[in-house]
Amino acid sequence: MMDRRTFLHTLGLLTGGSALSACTPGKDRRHLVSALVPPEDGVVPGQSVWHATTCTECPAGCGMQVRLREGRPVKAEGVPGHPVSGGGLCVRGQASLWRLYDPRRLRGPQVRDGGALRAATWDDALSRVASALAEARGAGRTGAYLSGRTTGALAALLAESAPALGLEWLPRFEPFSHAAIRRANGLLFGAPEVPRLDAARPDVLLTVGADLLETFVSPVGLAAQVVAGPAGRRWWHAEPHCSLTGANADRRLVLRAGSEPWLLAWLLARVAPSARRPLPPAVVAAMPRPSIAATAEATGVAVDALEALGAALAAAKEPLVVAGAIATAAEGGLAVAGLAALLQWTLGATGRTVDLARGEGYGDVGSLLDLRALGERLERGQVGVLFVARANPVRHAPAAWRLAGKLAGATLRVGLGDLMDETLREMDVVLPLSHPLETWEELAPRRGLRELLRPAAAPLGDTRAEGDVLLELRRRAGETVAPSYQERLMAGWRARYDDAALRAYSAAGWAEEPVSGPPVGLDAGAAAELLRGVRLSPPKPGLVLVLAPSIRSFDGRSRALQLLEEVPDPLTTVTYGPWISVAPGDARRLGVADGDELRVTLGGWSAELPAKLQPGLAEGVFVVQRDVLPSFPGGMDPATGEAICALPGPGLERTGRGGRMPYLSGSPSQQGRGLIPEPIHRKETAKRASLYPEHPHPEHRWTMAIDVSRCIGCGACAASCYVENDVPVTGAREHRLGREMSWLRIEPFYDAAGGVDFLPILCQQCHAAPCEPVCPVYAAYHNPEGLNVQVYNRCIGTRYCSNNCPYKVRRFNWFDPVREAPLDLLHNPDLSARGRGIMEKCTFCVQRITAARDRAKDEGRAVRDGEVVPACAQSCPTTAIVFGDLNDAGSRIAALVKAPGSWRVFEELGTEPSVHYHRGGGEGER
Amino acid sequence: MTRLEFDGREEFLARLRALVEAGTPPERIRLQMPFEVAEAAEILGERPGAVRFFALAGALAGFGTGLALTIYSVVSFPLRVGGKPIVSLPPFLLIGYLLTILFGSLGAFAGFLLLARMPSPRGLAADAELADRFVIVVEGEEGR
Amino acid sequence: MTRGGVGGGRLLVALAGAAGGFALLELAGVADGRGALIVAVSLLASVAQGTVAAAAASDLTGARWIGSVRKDLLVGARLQPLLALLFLLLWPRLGLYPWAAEPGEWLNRPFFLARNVALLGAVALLARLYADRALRGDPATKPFAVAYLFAFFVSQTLVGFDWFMSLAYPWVSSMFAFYFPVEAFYVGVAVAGLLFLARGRGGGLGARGAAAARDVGLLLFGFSVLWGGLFFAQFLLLWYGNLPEEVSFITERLADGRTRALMPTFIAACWAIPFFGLLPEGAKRRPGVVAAVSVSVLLGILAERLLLVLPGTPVGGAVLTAELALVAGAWILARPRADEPGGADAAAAAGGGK
Amino acid sequence: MKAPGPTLAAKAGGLAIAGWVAAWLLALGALAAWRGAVPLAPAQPIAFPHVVHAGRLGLQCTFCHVNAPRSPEATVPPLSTCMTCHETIALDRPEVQKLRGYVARGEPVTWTRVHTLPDWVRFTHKRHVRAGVDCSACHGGVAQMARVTRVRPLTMGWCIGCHRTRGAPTDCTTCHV
Amino acid sequence: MTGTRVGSEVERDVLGAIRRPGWRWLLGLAVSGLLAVLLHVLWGALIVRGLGLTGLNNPVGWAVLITNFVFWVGIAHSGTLISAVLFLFRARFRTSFNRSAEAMTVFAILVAGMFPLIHLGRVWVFYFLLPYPIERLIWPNFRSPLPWDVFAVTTYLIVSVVFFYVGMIPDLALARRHLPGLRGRIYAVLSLGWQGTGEQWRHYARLYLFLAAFATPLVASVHSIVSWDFAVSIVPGWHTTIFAPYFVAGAILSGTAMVLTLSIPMRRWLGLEAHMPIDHYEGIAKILLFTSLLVGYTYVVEQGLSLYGPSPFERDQYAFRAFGPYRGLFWLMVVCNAILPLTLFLRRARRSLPWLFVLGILVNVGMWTERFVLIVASLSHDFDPYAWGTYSPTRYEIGITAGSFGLFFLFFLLFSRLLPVIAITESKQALADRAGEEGTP
Repeated sequence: MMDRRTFLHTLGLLTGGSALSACTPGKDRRHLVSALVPPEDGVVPGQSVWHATTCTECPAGCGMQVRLREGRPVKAEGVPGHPVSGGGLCVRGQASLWRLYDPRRLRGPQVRDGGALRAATWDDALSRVASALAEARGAGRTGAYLSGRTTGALAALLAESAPALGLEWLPRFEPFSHAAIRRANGLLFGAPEVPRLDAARPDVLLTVGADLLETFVSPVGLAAQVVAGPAGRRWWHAEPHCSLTGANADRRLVLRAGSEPWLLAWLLARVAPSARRPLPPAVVAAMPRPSIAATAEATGVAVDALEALGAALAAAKEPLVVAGAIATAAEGGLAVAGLAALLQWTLGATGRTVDLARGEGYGDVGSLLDLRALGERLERGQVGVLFVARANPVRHAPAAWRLAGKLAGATLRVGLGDLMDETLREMDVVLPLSHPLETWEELAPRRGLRELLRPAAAPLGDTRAEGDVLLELRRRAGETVAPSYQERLMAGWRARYDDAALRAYSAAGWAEEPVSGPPVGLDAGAAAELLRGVRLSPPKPGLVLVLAPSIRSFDGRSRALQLLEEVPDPLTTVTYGPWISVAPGDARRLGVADGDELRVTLGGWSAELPAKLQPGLAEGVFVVQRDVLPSFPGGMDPATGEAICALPGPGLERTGRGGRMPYLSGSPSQQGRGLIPEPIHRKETAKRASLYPEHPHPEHRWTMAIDVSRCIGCGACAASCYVENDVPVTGAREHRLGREMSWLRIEPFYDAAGGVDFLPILCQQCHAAPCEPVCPVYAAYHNPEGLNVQVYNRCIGTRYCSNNCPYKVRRFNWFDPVREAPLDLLHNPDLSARGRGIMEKCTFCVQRITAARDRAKDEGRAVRDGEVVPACAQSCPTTAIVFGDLNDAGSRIAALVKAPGSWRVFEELGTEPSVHYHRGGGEGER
Repeated sequence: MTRLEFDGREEFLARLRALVEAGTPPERIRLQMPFEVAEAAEILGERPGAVRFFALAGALAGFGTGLALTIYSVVSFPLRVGGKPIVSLPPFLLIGYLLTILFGSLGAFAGFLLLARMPSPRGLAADAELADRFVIVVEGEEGR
Repeated sequence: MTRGGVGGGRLLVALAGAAGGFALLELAGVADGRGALIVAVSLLASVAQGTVAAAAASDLTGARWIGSVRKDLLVGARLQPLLALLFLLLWPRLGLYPWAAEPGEWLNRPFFLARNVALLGAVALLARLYADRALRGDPATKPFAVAYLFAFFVSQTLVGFDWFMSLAYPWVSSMFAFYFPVEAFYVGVAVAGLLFLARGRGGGLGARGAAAARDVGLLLFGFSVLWGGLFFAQFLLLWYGNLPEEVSFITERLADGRTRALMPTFIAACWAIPFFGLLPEGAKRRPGVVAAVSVSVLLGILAERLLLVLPGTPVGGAVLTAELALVAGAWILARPRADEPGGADAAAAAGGGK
Repeated sequence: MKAPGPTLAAKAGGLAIAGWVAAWLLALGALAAWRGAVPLAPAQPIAFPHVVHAGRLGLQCTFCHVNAPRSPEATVPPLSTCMTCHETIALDRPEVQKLRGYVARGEPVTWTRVHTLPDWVRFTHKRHVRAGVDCSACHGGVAQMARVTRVRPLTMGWCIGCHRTRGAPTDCTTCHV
Repeated sequence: MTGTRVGSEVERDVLGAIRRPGWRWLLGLAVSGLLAVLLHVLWGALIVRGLGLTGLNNPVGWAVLITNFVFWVGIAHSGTLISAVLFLFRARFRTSFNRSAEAMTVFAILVAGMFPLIHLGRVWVFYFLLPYPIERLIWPNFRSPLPWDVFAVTTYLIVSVVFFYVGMIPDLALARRHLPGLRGRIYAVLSLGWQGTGEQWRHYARLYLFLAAFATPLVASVHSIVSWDFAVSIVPGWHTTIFAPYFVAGAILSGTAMVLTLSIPMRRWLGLEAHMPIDHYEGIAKILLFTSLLVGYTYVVEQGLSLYGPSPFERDQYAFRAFGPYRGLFWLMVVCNAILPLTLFLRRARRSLPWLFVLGILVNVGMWTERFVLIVASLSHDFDPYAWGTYSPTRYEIGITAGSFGLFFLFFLLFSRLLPVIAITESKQALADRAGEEGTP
């Protein structure tokens, strides 16, 4: 048993702590400060520390490492080889730092007196809660504790604290509860769980509705797996609208909304006979057998497409069918989930690529059914003190339920959260929670995985960890409990780990434990029962409004973060504000153009949204991202408790209002300009005519290769770039004027067939850059390492370079970039600040190149291949971006550039870019 | 010392021609004219002035300066732009050309001031006379 | 329409002879003659159209220098009908053009031939109309001069775009629209410079002659600057943009030994020699110098035309010389007799406007 | 004929032109002023005599400025470093008493920078110290200074000059962005 | 002085003009003065707040401000053209206009010169543009067209001023005699004590000839260089070799148009009808017609060539101009610059001052639009379709544009009162020549 100090040191508390005692004031150039005591050992002012921790922007629990400078987190990145994420970090993960520094974060407790919430001290707030709890206990009214998905140490604490405080810990509330899937698996296999998928192995993959790349269970990990699929892998995706996942599938089947059961039922009947795991007779007997014609009719999918799909699945060595999200969030969602589960079973996926034993640990998550139950109990006045933590039920409950009103039924309403939202607004006591980067925590996002969270910054406001709140309440209730949540956690670890194990845990930020689950077996009776329950009714004709999840804000919890609005939606390039995606055909019919406002009505519910044309969309389908709606218009599927997200028969009419709308793409098509040459062939490899002499790159020649087949357009790279390079975030007004500042953008190009290609465009670091010679002051020039350098302090702002850049990747500071405190603390000290009138752009994260060279010099060696990783490449969940030194013949980049089919954009202009694009070929290990 | 004044150009020229043919040494003849009369100079057989040499010198100096400046600037701090050679003559010639013209014109102007003795204190004097008519002044012995 | 004073016979002989000679050279299958025709005809076009253009322009601006040689310059008008004829001979040669393989709306054999012949014909006609009036000393010359100049400009533009630029399809340089007319004008003035020498020998130079010669010298000098400017402007933009498609035009010519040699030659002949040769005051006054410069200019233009044609297309030296000889011969034959009207006096009447 | 015109015209004209020119001169003057320099030898909260410590006592620079060889920022020492000696030494000196006052109050000392570079210059002490550049190359003979004074121009031209003579990199990215 | 002597009435009228201010003049001075102030105020705002106040964006990095720069440099061109080129061609009608045209040139360059500064993102470091190595050891990039501009415009300014001044020396000497008191002294000093001796005239003639000889190629090169600001780039619609002659022609077109716009009212209000005869206006009209033909010709060539090659970039760009959101401006420019001037083929139109005046204004509207379309359309529709965008100016840009006109007219109004607006001495000479010719049979 090690002594306390080494113990803490192992956990990095001291380095963390040193970060907390911010030593040198970052940007003050006028003064120097002599602190009283030197910083703890291991900390050198002016040099950064990396902390392994965990991302909490969604329940997936991807690994995240945070870079600390002068005691503040300045960058978040993925943890290579992490079991959940595989090493990437999504756009929301990047934005989690914006949550930390968000100016609108709750800085202190608030208590309602009279009508309004007003600031209060923790003591006031807590004593008020404590007394309310006491009263309730006296009156024999049990309270309720409603929280978002909670795992690991906090779950344990809650489980023990709730009863102690006379509270019932309700099933967790998650808008994306995957209830149907869990229900189906419960019925069929006795395992009410969201299975852990392995999307890397299948050679034939069919996803029905499940948006693997956006919000489904663990998007980053699944994305990494999907792109890593075996050669010749075919991936079908079936859905009524056009999601990012659909756009990236090898083939997208446009399914009439509500016809999913048909497709799956037909497939089951098609593959069951020849399946490697035959179904029991009873099941076979109960199996619905729609004709292919009827199926085609109902689903709107062509017969030959069905044939091809069926044949492929039947013939596949490693087939996988996944249904979820939109597909199960509908009437008959249970049937869809059940059929899918049976397909998984009979195709032999269950137990191989579908792991129920080591599931995603959603067992304790409830559904809208539980929320409705709560509502009823509240109405009946059976609830004492109501806690709502890290959840926004008011926002996500069907609008028709009027949940907000019902909350009044509780004796006291206590909300815990970090940003004011529809639910907290209804509370009597609002307790501000510390950001996960300000507290100690341990999560278990899936069975058998523990993840460490540790403080990276001193709390910016008067906030507390949820655990500390609970402990304090129990203390006030007269219990003797751990002095602090941190102590409690550490006690746990000290008990669990020895020195070495703890070191490993602390270094990695996660630890896996063996999980033994019983091999699942199919309950034939239940299966037959379920199949008999399948109703194959023809889907309702007419328009349909699809409430899609959003890759940028998940279920809406990340919507408050401005960075996520600055980064465009991958498919429409809309940045700020809500919109409704309209198919070009419908647009013509309705006579709307981009930005014209539409009034959408569903029964009594209505909303006004600007329209945005989306070429990939099927006519009659309108898409709204559910998190942008003021309230949830859909209903609930009583069978599963899933929210219904495909709503038939919306009313649509022009309001006559409209105007310029903040979206970034000037054209959805390539206009036949071959940015992505099709078919891809190396265009004329012979040296291009030039009047200039070759110029040497003696030491390095930095080069980037981007695999467009791996790029899924998720925008993680762009977000990462924003944070790494302090790219100004300018807001809706500037975006409407066409003044976005992103150094790296992903251009979606639709082809005639509605397919989408994603082309990441950043500064191409041309070797004969048109932007350089026109700069009158050498602010732009070509350095010996092949970088197209922009010297900000030399720039006088003629904007000539931008005019002459064929890729239009240069960004001009139209105003002084301002960041409202405390966001101004999120600043990369390795970069010089750019004021108004300065042109800025990507330089392959030159600060990282410099840092790597510095490191190499200290260690007296050359820079290694793969040592320099630009922010974009680091975050890319699918490792589509490879960066390196072309002079190093052995490097990966050298191989990729030589690979056949590698091309450069606008090669015919002779700009000789350093960014090479290719489709496939590169194997994406980090 | 005789002073003859004329209103018209033609009679002025006629008289001048007559004077010269009569053998009056040109260097003894001083003229004043309200505007330029090229023939007068011809009659007096004067060579075109030396202004052109100033112009030429200025022009050459300008071209030299232009090339020197541009080439020195890139050699002293070589920076590669757009793959262009460090010493890119085409643009530099342009600078040379412009300075040729600038220095040439200034040279010519300076030359003029020098040769025409301007600014001339005599001319600046309050009572300085300015020809609003043609004047021939023959210095030395009485003209007939 | 009058015979324009000239013994129609001699003119007919000249035209027929030249046409026949060309036809013989081109059609009687002298194998390697392929590029020569374009060069020769384009030169003839510049000479014949340029001289008349020079005359017309000087009539419009009322410049005096033209007087003594005006009549000789207008000979160009008589030779112009030849152009349309000779151009027809290009029909079998159109295979030279890269676009001939896959023709477009603008670049296809019939239209190509049709528009050029038609235009050459039109210019010839206008030239005739103008020349007759000019020689007659008709006071109403100016409208025809203007009309001719306009047609001349368009025609020379087509010479640039169609005859030469499309040899390097899809290479484009819009500058040709100014470059070729200016060159033709340059050629016209150069011819005038030569004529002065000839006249000078014949004692035709009047009292005004010296001054006129100086004016021609000045004009040549001015044109050398203008030409140099246009050339530099074009080169600078290609060099600066360095677009592979554009600079390939230059790199090809740098790669080919013959054309590489021609480059300095024609730049020197069209710019350096005239510029520095005529810079000194006195030089402009000496008909000899002026004539020498004129020759250099004509040779320079010839060199440049070769440069434009050569890399893609072989040019038979013998054929070219022969054809140039024919052009020269035709000119000599078409020259007016001294007693024909249209001398200086008429010029004074027609020209000399404000 | 003595019309008021000419004088009026002249006045108006003179005013307009003079005003225009004046505006430009003012603008340029303001610009020059705005680029004004920082003081060469500012007063410090504690008159720390380098001449005593670095000079007479002969302490190495890195004895106190420990981070110079290992970090971009040399940093000034924490007060605890001073107190290692001044717990016992020279307690009677007024400046030392000031120092002890700060420590007693638990208040950090805020010095005024003498050698400061603009935000857009990325200077790293580590590389320069490890390359064997003597501190005095940029800071002058601090060991002889009672009050630290900036004796080097610290302009880009000055840096480049040294970089050239020492064959150090002169690529812009060495110090900028 | 008596009216008997050749040209003495020119002297009287022109110098007399200096004396009478008149309410129109004062009103004009006030209005243009206010506009000039507005210009500087708005510029101040741009400096303090940032160029975001303009409508500029990504991809349209240049628009109205640069349009104004090109426009005013263009205006500056007629001056030297009329003075130098026509001098070399010995065109008589020059004498009526050369003085005011030269003044116009100088003022236009002053105004034009402000715009590159106004449009800088960080004008407070404009000195990076000047070739001095102080404290940084780093020079401007002479491979960039902008330093060419710096050199071209300053050269042009200096040479024009010299030309303007030299041409005025004898007249200043005259003015000195006509104006008593302080102003007389000032003119005396300005005239450098000119007395018109044979010596002085001889060198003066040479100097003037050389200045003309230098200025003539300068005129061509300055606007060529301005055109290369665009043409050296690779932006479709900018990168085309014809630009130099095209811009020069356009510049002269707009310049002569401005001469008409200014001199026709001046002639009237200063009562100089006698000395600015219609014949001379006809000469100017011919130049205008000629250059307009060249410009129109270029329009045809450019639009035509865009269809010539296989590359989509050029084709789309020129289609975009003619039929895109800027089509209105495009056709306006075609009508004003290439069609309306054709009326000047009619002698009556050439000799009708009202029409010339109107036409002058219309042509300048057209020329301004031309630059705007050329700059904005090309930028808003270049290579990468994703980056396409559109631009529309804001109050600030409009105000600054108006202000630039104010500043220009302010200068010109002052000139029209403070200096002889017609080259007196040359007019005398011209009159004498005419008299001489009529004399000879």
